[in-house]
Amino acid sequence: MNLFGLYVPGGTWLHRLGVGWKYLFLLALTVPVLLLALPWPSLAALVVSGLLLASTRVGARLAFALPWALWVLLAVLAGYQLAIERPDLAVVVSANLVTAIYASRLLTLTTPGPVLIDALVAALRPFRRLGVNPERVGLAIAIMVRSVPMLLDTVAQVRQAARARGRDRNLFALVTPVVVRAVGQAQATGAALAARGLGES
Amino acid sequence: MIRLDGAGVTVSLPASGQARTRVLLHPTTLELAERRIAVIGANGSGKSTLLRLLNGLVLPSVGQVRVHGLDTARQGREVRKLVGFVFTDPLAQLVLATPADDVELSLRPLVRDRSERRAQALQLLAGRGLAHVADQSVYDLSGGERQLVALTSVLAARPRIVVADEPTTLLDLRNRDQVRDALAALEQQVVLATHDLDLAAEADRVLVVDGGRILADGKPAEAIGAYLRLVRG
Amino acid sequence: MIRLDGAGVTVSLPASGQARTRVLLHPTTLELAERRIAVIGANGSGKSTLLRLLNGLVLPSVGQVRVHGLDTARQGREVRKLVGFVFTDPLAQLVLATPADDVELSLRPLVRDRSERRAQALQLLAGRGLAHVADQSVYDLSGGERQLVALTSVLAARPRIVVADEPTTLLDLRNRDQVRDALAALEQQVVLATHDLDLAAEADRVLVVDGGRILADGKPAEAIGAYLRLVRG
Amino acid sequence: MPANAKSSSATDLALIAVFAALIAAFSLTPAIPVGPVPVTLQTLAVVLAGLVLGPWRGFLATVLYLVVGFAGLPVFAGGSAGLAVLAKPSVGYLLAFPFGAALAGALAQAFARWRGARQYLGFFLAGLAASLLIHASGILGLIVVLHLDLSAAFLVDLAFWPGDLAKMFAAAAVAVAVHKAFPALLAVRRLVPAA
Ligand SMILES: Nc1ncnc2c1ncn2[C@@H]1O[C@H](COP(=O)(O)OP(=O)(O)OP(=O)(O)O)[C@@H](O)[C@H]1O
Ligand SMILES: Nc1ncnc2c1ncn2[C@@H]1O[C@H](COP(=O)(O)OP(=O)(O)OP(=O)(O)O)[C@@H](O)[C@H]1O
Ligand SMILES: O=C(O)CCCC[C@@H]1SC[C@@H]2NC(=O)N[C@@H]21
Ligand SMILES: [Mg+2]
Ligand SMILES: [Mg+2]
Repeated sequence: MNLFGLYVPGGTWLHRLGVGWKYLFLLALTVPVLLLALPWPSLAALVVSGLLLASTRVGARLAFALPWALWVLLAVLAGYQLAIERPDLAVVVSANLVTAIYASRLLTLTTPGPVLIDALVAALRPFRRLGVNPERVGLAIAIMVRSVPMLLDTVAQVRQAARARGRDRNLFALVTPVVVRAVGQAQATGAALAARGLGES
Repeated sequence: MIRLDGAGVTVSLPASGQARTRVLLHPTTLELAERRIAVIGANGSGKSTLLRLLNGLVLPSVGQVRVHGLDTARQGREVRKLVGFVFTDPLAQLVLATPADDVELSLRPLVRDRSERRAQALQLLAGRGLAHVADQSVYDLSGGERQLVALTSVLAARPRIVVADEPTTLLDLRNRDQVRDALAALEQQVVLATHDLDLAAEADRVLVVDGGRILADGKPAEAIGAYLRLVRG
Repeated sequence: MIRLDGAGVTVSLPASGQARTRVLLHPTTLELAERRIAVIGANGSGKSTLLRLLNGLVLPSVGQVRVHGLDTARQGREVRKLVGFVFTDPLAQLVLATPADDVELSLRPLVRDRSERRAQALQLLAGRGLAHVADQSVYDLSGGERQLVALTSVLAARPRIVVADEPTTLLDLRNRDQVRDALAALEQQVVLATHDLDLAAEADRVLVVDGGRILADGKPAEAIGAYLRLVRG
Repeated sequence: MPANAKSSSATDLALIAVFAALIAAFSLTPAIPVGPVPVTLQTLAVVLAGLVLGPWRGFLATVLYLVVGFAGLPVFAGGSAGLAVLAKPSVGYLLAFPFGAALAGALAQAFARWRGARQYLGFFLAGLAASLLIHASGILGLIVVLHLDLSAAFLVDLAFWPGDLAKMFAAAAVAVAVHKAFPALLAVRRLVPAA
């Protein structure tokens, strides 16, 4: 599992656009239509996000494919709204949902993970006065990103150990050692950070 | 009795993403019948992979591994009842938070009654001089105590073969002797991987693994000699 | 120059819950000035506790620890800049996912400019023959490589003293030699804990710890002799 | 590490980061898409963050998880990401996570001194309270985003209850075991005597 695995390299204008602008697009496409709840604006936002996504040239499947479960969901939701005689809401809800998915893809498909994190840390700078330390947050994110594969590795090891003892069907017996080891690992990492003079406020 | 046969047992990692297919164990045919078998070799040579084949934690990509006639691929659960596995890192192996709880977990399939189970667990721990830490957190044990607890848990399930992956690293001389004696005293067949050449020298048979191949296989003196020549040139 | 003084440095665990107060290090006075110092002793004897005192990861309950005149309790951050600490398990020590990132992390307080930092990190790795793994996941490195990366990260912060807690366990002979040579080549003062008596024998001074007390302290031959008598009776 | 080792802010930072990772890992594992909002192990991890780390660190771990997800790393259920999740039906659940963790943590701290079955019960109740909070907020989100009426939203939410109840039983048991292994985690912090 790779947290940075979504990015599709490319040279289109959206790939080059600053992260801040992409966030603005994202919000502009999703929030107003949520508040307005009118069919035409919702459809317009869907079309615009679709066009923008097409302009990234990441390939139709990656860009537009929706999981089958979502189609079922859309059908049920639309059915419900039609049943209570609100066809306008059927359109609004379905369109907004798909817009939200496409809008987030605009960001994640065209921006490498490390760039996202740098942008986030930069965005935190104004909050320094409120006691937020962007450097520490950046370090925490780096440790978090590194810990996800580590935890999945622990899960695999623990499952092996449990299987070796024939006890692999018990959720509690699987989750407990993962969490216990996560805490042990975190304490070791904390000591290692402190020993290197890092991460102390 | 353990057999690696078919056309020779091979373990390979399938290509995934950018990574290409990688062979962790090249075609190998083996019959392990001696009572004490040691596996030695450099870091990353394939010792752990070989050991994990023996209880079906790793499955052959080609060929078959049979333990007392059972196929590890098809009868994994039964094989794992026969084969107890001691991991290098006892913390990865200890499932519950205290030694008593952990040994009890191993006894569950064997002993129905709860208080009887607890009593047996405490008795087994006491037998290894661990009574005083039975209810302490495994995180507060020293390395040696952890390793002994792990061994106790594995033996509690009464396996017929014990496989141990570097069971004496992190241990001081006394604890190393203790784990070594504990392993030596077992009536079961023991297969262990180790970097401790003194420990390997006590085996009946030593396998030297290098780059996923059995490089030498025989009496301890010859095999260890071959390993030293390999490493120190 | 490291001093444990005051009325003698003591480390004790406060009573918590049912557990009573426990002394991990009994009153100890020490002056560590030699260039190569080894600490040996049984599992749980207090080696790691003693080492962690030296950079303020453990604070004395009584007495003071001074490193080049700085008090570890009151000037912890400054002390940790002087003292580099190499942990047993390199995976616990490497905070970030690739060698280059991790070494860069150590350089952060020293080198402001980002690309300059990257360049220096790569150069330091290259200096230990690790250039080719700089951007690989630390999970894909061999044990010896991991241990060397950890050492490189620690040295990148330019400490004046290097403290290492069992830096060669888990390693094969070749990797052990490699880490040993790397430690031997350092100009800094080195204090290390180890179960490897050959490694201890190379030190200028050896401390034997037992049950939280310094049992012997002197030239390697005598001290190691005392330890062997203790363990093997 | 001895208990009087400097329980430093570096360790707090690492604990927060690792639990944020744990929530991410549990969000990614089995996302079963039933209905508008997927069934995940997220609530198990969120409540555990509170029960294990206490209110403040539990809250921060969950906030870190959300912030990283908002920034665009695929850590939400089914690997989705970005601020656009604010427009998704699960938004109410998601935004309540930090407060759920904090609530569970605050109650757990109160029960931490209890032992055995009483501690288990206390942790279970703490998890239950957190779940109620998360579900209430989740219902609100369903109403806003999907324009459901209260009863319809309630029915959708009801589908999660059996699973979430089971998760709270598991969370309490796991938390008891973790505190057995690390008795000092929820203890009220004392200053280490300097000399
Ligand atoms: N799941 C896996 N994915 C990728 N590579 C793996 C996996 N498991 C093992 N390997 C690789 O297989 C090779 C053999 O590993 P193995 O763990 O068997 O070595 P070892 O001899 O036990 O080494 P050590 O002495 O360090 O324990 C190594 O190169 C290792 O990186
Ligand atoms: N967090 C803790 N809580 C309680 N006791 C602890 C804790 N950490 C260490 N101890 C105890 O302190 C004593 C000294 O431990 P220390 O880690 O210093 O030993 P060591 O000599 O380094 O042993 P090893 O060779 O196994 O690494 C041991 O009895 C150990 O059980
Ligand atoms: O999109 C997300 O990441 C949020 C998913 C929220 C899932 C909620 S949490 C409470 C309830 N229980 C579940 O198993 N799923 C929902
Ligand atoms: Mg191995
Ligand atoms: Mg130690």
